Amino acid sequence: MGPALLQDTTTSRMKPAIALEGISKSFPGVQALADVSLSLYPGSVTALVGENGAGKSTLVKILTGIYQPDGGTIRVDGVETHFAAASAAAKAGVTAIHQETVLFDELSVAENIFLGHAPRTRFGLIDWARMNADARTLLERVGASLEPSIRLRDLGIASKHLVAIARALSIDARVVIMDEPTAALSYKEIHELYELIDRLKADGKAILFISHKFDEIFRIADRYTVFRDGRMVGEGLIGETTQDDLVRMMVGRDVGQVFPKQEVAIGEPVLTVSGYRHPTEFEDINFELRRGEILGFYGLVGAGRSEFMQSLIGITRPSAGAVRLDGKVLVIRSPAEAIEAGIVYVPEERGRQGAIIGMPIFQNVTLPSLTRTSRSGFLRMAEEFRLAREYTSRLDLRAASLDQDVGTLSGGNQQKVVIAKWLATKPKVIILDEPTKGIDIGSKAAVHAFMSELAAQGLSVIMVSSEIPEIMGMSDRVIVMREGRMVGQFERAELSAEKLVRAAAGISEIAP
Amino acid sequence: MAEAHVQIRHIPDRLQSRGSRLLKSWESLLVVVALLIFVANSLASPYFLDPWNLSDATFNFTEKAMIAFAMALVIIAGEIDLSVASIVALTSTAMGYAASQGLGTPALVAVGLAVGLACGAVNGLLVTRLGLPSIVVTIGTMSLFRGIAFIILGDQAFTEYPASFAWFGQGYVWWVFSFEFCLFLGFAVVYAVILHMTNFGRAVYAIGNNQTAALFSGVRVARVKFTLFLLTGLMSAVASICLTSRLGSTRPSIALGWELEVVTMVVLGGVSILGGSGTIGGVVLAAFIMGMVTFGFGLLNVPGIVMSIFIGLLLISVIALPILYTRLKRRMAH
Amino acid sequence: ADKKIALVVKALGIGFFEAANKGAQEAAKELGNVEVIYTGPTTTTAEGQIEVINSLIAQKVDAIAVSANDTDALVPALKKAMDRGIKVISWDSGVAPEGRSMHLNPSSSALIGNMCVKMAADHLPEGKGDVAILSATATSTNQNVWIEEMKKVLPNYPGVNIVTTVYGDDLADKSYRETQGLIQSYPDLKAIIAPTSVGIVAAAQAVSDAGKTGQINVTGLGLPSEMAGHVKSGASKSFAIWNPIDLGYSATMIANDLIDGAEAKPGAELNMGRMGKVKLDDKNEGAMADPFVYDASNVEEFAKIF
Amino acid sequence: MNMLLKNREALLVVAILALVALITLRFPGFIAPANLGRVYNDTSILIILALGQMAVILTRCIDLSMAANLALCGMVAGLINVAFPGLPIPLVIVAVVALGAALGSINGLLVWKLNIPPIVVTLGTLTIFRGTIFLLTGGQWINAHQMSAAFKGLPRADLFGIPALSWFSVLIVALMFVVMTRTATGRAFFAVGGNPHAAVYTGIDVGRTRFLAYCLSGALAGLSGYLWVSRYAVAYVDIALGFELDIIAACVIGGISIAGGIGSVPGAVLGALFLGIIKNALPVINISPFAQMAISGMVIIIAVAVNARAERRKGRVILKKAEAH
Ligand SMILES: Nc1ncnc2c1ncn2[C@@H]1O[C@H](COP(=O)(O)OP(=O)(O)OP(=O)(O)O)[C@@H](O)[C@H]1O
Ligand SMILES: Nc1ncnc2c1ncn2[C@@H]1O[C@H](COP(=O)(O)OP(=O)(O)OP(=O)(O)O)[C@@H](O)[C@H]1O
Ligand SMILES: [Mg+2]
Ligand SMILES: [Mg+2]
Repeated sequence: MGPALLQDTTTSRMKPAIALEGISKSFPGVQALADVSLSLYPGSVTALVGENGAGKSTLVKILTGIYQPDGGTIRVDGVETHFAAASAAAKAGVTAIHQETVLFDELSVAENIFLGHAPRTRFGLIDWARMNADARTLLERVGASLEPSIRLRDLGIASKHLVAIARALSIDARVVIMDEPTAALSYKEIHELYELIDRLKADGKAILFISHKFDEIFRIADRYTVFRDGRMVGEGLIGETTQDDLVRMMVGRDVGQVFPKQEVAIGEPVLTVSGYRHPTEFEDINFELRRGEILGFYGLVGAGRSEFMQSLIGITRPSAGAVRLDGKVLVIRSPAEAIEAGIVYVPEERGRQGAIIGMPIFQNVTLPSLTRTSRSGFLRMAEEFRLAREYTSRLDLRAASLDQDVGTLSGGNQQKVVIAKWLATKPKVIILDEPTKGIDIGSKAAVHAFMSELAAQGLSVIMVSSEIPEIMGMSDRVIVMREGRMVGQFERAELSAEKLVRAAAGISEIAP
Repeated sequence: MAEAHVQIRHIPDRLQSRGSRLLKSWESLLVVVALLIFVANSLASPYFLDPWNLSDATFNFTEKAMIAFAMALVIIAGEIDLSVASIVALTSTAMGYAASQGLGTPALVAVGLAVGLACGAVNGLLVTRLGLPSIVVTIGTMSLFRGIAFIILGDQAFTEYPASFAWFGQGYVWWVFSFEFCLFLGFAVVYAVILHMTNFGRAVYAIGNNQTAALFSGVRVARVKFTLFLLTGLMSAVASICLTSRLGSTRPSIALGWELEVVTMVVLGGVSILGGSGTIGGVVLAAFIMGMVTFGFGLLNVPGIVMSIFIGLLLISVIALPILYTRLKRRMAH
Repeated sequence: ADKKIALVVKALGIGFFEAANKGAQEAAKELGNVEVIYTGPTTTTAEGQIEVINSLIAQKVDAIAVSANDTDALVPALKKAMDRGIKVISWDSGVAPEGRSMHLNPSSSALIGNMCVKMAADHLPEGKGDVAILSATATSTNQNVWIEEMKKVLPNYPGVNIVTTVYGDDLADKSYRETQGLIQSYPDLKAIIAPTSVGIVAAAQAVSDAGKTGQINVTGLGLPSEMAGHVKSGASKSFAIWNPIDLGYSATMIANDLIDGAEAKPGAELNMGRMGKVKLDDKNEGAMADPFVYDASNVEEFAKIF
Repeated sequence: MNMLLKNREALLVVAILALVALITLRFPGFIAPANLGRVYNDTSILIILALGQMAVILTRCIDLSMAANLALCGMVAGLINVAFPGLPIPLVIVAVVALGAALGSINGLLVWKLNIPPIVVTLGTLTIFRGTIFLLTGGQWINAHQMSAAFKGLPRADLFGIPALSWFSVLIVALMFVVMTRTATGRAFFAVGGNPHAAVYTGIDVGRTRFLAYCLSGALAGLSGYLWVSRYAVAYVDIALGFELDIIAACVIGGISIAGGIGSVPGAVLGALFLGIIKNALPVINISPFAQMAISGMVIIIAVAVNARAERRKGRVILKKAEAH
């Protein structure tokens, strides 16, 4: 199916505030954007949808002058423009709330909002008093009652996001871009954001809204654009499409076949966690994980799932609670001990905690298994290559050679190396934290298939995920966490998206 | 899942042979530089190509190079130890004190090594237990260790060493090969094996490239780092034994400024100051280069400070030139 | 071929040693067949001197005349030089006897020690008061010997009360700060003896900066060219020094004499050219000449020379 | 008390007061205003240098070449004075400040354009700058009698009972305070060190900001070069040898994080003063000069340990209940 034809009468008569034509951008090994065109109109919200890695954030970075495109043109009010740096885009009236919060922990809230364009006194010096006052006004506009002078590091993730939004509004922009602005916000804050967007629209701003949540796209967007693998594959009016159509455009096939979950007979309990608590991060965690089971952990970003999982492998120390593996009590003080005991954790932040960029693929894979591949402390390269080949080929890794630096691989392939690395330790229990975050659909399927296969072989799997379809497609059972506590448990049979979302968001919080 | 429908693509172990990789490496560049300096020296001074002179020249770098081996590991692991020269001074003072109490040579060596290890342990504990940045910790212990030597010795010197102690710094194993030089070669082999052929060495690289991921992968990061600081302490003690024996006396000011020379040697040897890469072979070559530069200039009676300008320029240019070269190549390609 | 004599100094660039080099070149010209290699480390460290000595051994010089940064640390290197047939003498600041065949003192240590104390005593008001010593590095051989000699003659000067010895490490700023410390800690301080050319200038500067000119007299060993201003301002009433040109000259002459076959043994007399002969004592040491005192009457004249 | 522990500068003030009190117990004269003035005057150069180093450290870099830069600029100031004794001193100062900035810009360019790690760059230029002095002079000293009276007199000149040297540092402190808190460049130093990645998003050129920090530290080193040489009335190759470590120590004691992004002008000034007081006090309270080094070392270690404790993250608070506390 080709791009939907543009039939909107109101916007087609208007001149776009900003128009991209034939934009391309490639990174080593990845064509992130290929010949993409997109126009944003004043007073209109355009939703940009696409799978992970489709190129959405890359487009945002080009629009805001952080990346320079390899080819194509940007027109602002019809005038061809070149954004050499972020400051140039800001000057042209383009502002963005980026996907990652790009703020400064050590600076004050006010300064985070105004860095780079702070109000000046007559002598050209920064006017702190006015800056604080202006910041207060802006924060009120986004519905955050924060003291402008406190340091950002003392805020929670949601407040930080609100600061980022306030920063975007501090520039008197004609184009406002929001890259997954609601990912870390709670229900109440999300609704305030919707209202803010409505106001911006009324002010005649052109808005680009990126989100994976279809309900909010249908709530606020006027138009949509769909990306797949760096190409624009469809655009049109929201009123003239359906959720199913959008998904089909995004994925390029029907969704049913995506999760290859095998039916497995669930065995006896393997891992028992009881009374786990931590003074500030989580409390009252009790559950059992059984042989062959895939146990899903669902929650909103910041719910404390990762913190809890990391306490299981000795990164953070719980203040109370016990873990039993095969009935025996375990005390784990470091990941090394966890690996020895047979519990492994595939971390969520691939770049920081998972892959060791700068080292070859095979050394990455064998690092936790060195005691097995070496003899009395001396390395045996042949043995390492054997182990690395065994596990990477089962995950269908695509690479030129095994002694290639993992940093040169695409994100999905890096993730496969990371998963292979922990599987190679032959664990009893594997904890996967956001295992398919940021990887493409094909790799995702490979990971899911392998996960399923492992469970069938009797391995017990914990899967932390914030993606409802993944949680619903892969889990035998789901535990929902909110604010450091378990707030719900569902068997596969009783799973529904609504139940999960309600539990994760805290039903009582939802306004009628 | 059956292998039947997953098409297995074969990924080769290596694309380049080890040989061709070696040819393109930093070490080959250093070999070229070393050869150039060797030829230049032979042309510049008739005294250069004399086995005894060359043997004497090795004393210019062997002690520093032995410290550099351990320092290379520390830097590859993403840390730094600026207190090494002060450890040399403190261990020498401790040995001097022990000698003044009438201890024999074996006991002196034991005292020296023990004090070196203790200093290393102090650094290691401050870095791993309190989680302080090593650059600051070792700037502090650099003053502290030498300061203790000053408190003990003041304006005095220890000069009464047993006669047999002189062998470490002045003895010859065979013909022109001094004990120090042989020790240097021995340690080069030992450190090359540790770094390139053991699990421990692999852990050092992993920590230097990504400390957090290494921890998650089951590397005992704190333990490895602590061991590395013990090693620099130990090697400083070994260097101190050689130096003290060579000088036959101890003053608190010995080995002043060595820390920067050692770090220069390591960086010149291709170890990334940001951690994560480097080889012992490179450090050995850098030691020879620095030794030959000092000796060559010395034969021409060029003041030491001019040599250090040369080393400084060498340091910056060997790092800058490859960067400029790749940039130029990219520009030509466009 | 030419005889090669190396004049190794504590550090390059110090006025005193530059002057000594002038003398050495004078001697070389006089002898005709001698080449003087003037060298030394750039900082006053023993290790630096050892590297220099190693390269001199490699160049097969005929003699090394060294002013040592450390009495003991140079011994092994110098021994090696002697083993390879190089004549080794020390001058100015000495090396332990095993490391050299003779040592040339610029003057006799006893005379210098006495002179320093006498210069301080001469200008004490009412003939008595507190006196402090500002030395170079704590490890400097000649400084320590002179200070020892000063202490020996104290009974002859009952008015002189030595309160402390501090170390300026031959660094201008450290000497300056140490002097400031002295001025504060000893309100009754009447004189500072600095038997070092770097220290004496810094001390005089600190005294005049503190407004104590006339109250505290800075004396000791210094170069006329560097001290002329302070004598004029009154911060220093008098100071002493031997002629460094003569010292470099004599060291070169002695080295040449040894190359030519003279033997350095107790009682021997070695040739110092225009400076006469030096007689060695039982430790193979000899003194060149008496220290010479400079004050307002003659300092200007000598300031032009060194 | 808790508040105090949280505020690094307040903690340092308390530490300094305690230190002065302790010294005064042993040597009552120390507290005399004239003496404190002298101590401040003596620390002035360290303060100026620490402020320059602070700018560099804030951007996640380090400048090991500051002392060598100082020595070179000081020597050049001396040489200019010897060659043109009549040249007005302000011109000499302008010349060496410019020279210092130019030397700093070499560091900055290597870091910015070639991406060489700062520690390697400044380790190299450290030896090159010092060597250059030797090449310029052949190792010769410039002594007091060769300098003009005006040249030597300026830092000693008395203004309202306080030497001009102290005024120089007061002026620089004020200037740096304004630069660091009220100008875009000053704030960029914090941003670049705090989060280089985010700085790019904010439209700040990370490399250029680092370059500017090096120029600033170079300029201050140049100024210090003149001050040092004129104050001690001597110039030679090795002046301020090893002083770079004192400068960094002052910054560390003053709570400037070596990882960048954290620090303040008052912190750097207090850190320098703390070191200065110790250096000045030890000789007068009869602590052996030989103990001085060990004591400085201890102070540095304790200071980093205390600062690190103050900085240690409490960790994110997820539990709502815990957040209330
Ligand atoms: N700096 C970079 N270097 C290399 N590759 C990159 C870089 N930035 C993005 N990519 C790659 O470009 C592609 C597009 O990434 P982009 O972040 O734009 O995706 P996205 O649509 O925003 O995904 P998500 O929904 O996960 O945010 C991905 O394959 C990604 O790995
Ligand atoms: N206060 C905060 N400041 C900065 N980043 C935060 C904050 N809170 C959470 N984050 C980031 O948000 C992400 C998710 O947080 P966390 O891992 O604690 O929660 P989780 O329940 O495991 O969520 P996830 O669904 O992402 O796994 C992490 O990358 C974390 O760094
Ligand atoms: Mg994105
Ligand atoms: Mg998480």
